[in-house]
Amino acid sequence: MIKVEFLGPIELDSVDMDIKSLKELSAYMKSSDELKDWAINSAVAVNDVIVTDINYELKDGDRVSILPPVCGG
Amino acid sequence: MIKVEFLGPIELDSVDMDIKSLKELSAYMKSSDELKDWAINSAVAVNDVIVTDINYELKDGDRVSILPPVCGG
Amino acid sequence: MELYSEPLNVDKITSKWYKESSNLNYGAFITFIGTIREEDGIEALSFDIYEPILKKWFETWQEKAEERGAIVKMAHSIGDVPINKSSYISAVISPKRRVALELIDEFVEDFKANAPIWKYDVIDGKRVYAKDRSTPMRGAGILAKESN
Amino acid sequence: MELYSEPLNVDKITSKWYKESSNLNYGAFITFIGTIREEDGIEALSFDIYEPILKKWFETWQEKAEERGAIVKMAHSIGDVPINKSSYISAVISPKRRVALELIDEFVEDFKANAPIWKYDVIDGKRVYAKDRSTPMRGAGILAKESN
Repeated sequence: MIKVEFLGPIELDSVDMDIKSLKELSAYMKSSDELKDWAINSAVAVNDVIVTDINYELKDGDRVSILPPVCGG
Repeated sequence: MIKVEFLGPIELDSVDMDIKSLKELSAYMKSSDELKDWAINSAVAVNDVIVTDINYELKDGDRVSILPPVCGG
Repeated sequence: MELYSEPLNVDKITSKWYKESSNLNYGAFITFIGTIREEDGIEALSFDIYEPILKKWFETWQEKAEERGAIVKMAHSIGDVPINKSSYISAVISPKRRVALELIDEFVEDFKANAPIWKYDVIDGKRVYAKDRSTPMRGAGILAKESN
Repeated sequence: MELYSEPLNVDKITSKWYKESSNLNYGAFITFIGTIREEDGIEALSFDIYEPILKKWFETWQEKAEERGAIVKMAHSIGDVPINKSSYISAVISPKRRVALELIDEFVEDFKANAPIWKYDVIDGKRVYAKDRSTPMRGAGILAKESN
């Protein structure tokens, strides 16, 4: 299982998903009315490391974070 | 008369000189063993305004300042 | 890196960092202080922080600074910060002036673009995500790409 | 512009300026603090200042800052400043981050190159002009040129 958590302004609880890759997560988010816009402008971290390759393969127990646009300061 | 004052590390008292131009001051400083090196690296102000034109004409009562290399901070 | 669940005590934090810089015999100390401005009828700004990634981001900057002989510092508030109070301070401690001036610019700009912090306007007690002032992080949009 | 015939009280000066920035509802406040480093066996640095030209130099910078919606601040010591004490603080208060970051760099660099201040190492109680670290001001050498 993969745990997916939505950070900051995305008002959704984290979910456990039975997926093997970021591609599958992408397909899931693009098909969700609540999430498709966030897919466009969010970054992704796996186990707290930013990932920039959509072909990244997930391992059982990985934790994926969805990071929407930021504005610290 | 023109008052010429030497600032910072130039250890000379100010002098009153009967000169009409910066050119005359230049000739004076270049001929002085104590001042010729300062002529090369110093800036000049007349009545506290930096002057960059050697053809500048002086008026009676002007005050000329010789400003050697700086290092504030 | 210091996170506070209240507005920052600017005098206390900068004084502590300055003491550190002079004890280290470093000649240049620069601070950048961000203060909440009164505008658009807000009563406060509010911040969410994702600490694990912020910590890694900051560690990367500590290493970059160290390569140039300098030290970086950062403090930020979590939650509400009312107008005219400070939410963010960063600093560079360096032996040299040039390194300090260049590093503070790069550090603050990268903070704005990539630190995992989300900002909300607080209006009538409600938090509204400051979407228009926010920046997609490095790597954003990866999940919207067509896979190959 | 503030000149002191003693080392600068960093906490007091920066705290006063910061208060001013937050009262003005300005969002960005940057300070650059210069501290005397222990090196080459010096016990202090010492400074001469020619105040009339420094004042004009500073006024020009106030105008430049104002054109960009910002405010500049400066404090400097006259006379001896022992190691690990501060001799120089400058600051920019600005509504905007970018203006503040750019202005502090230009302001500090131009200060180094053109503010009429002379520095001396103090070694065994004697002042030695820091010639090698000093910079000829804008327009330097005019008196050595061949006139036409």
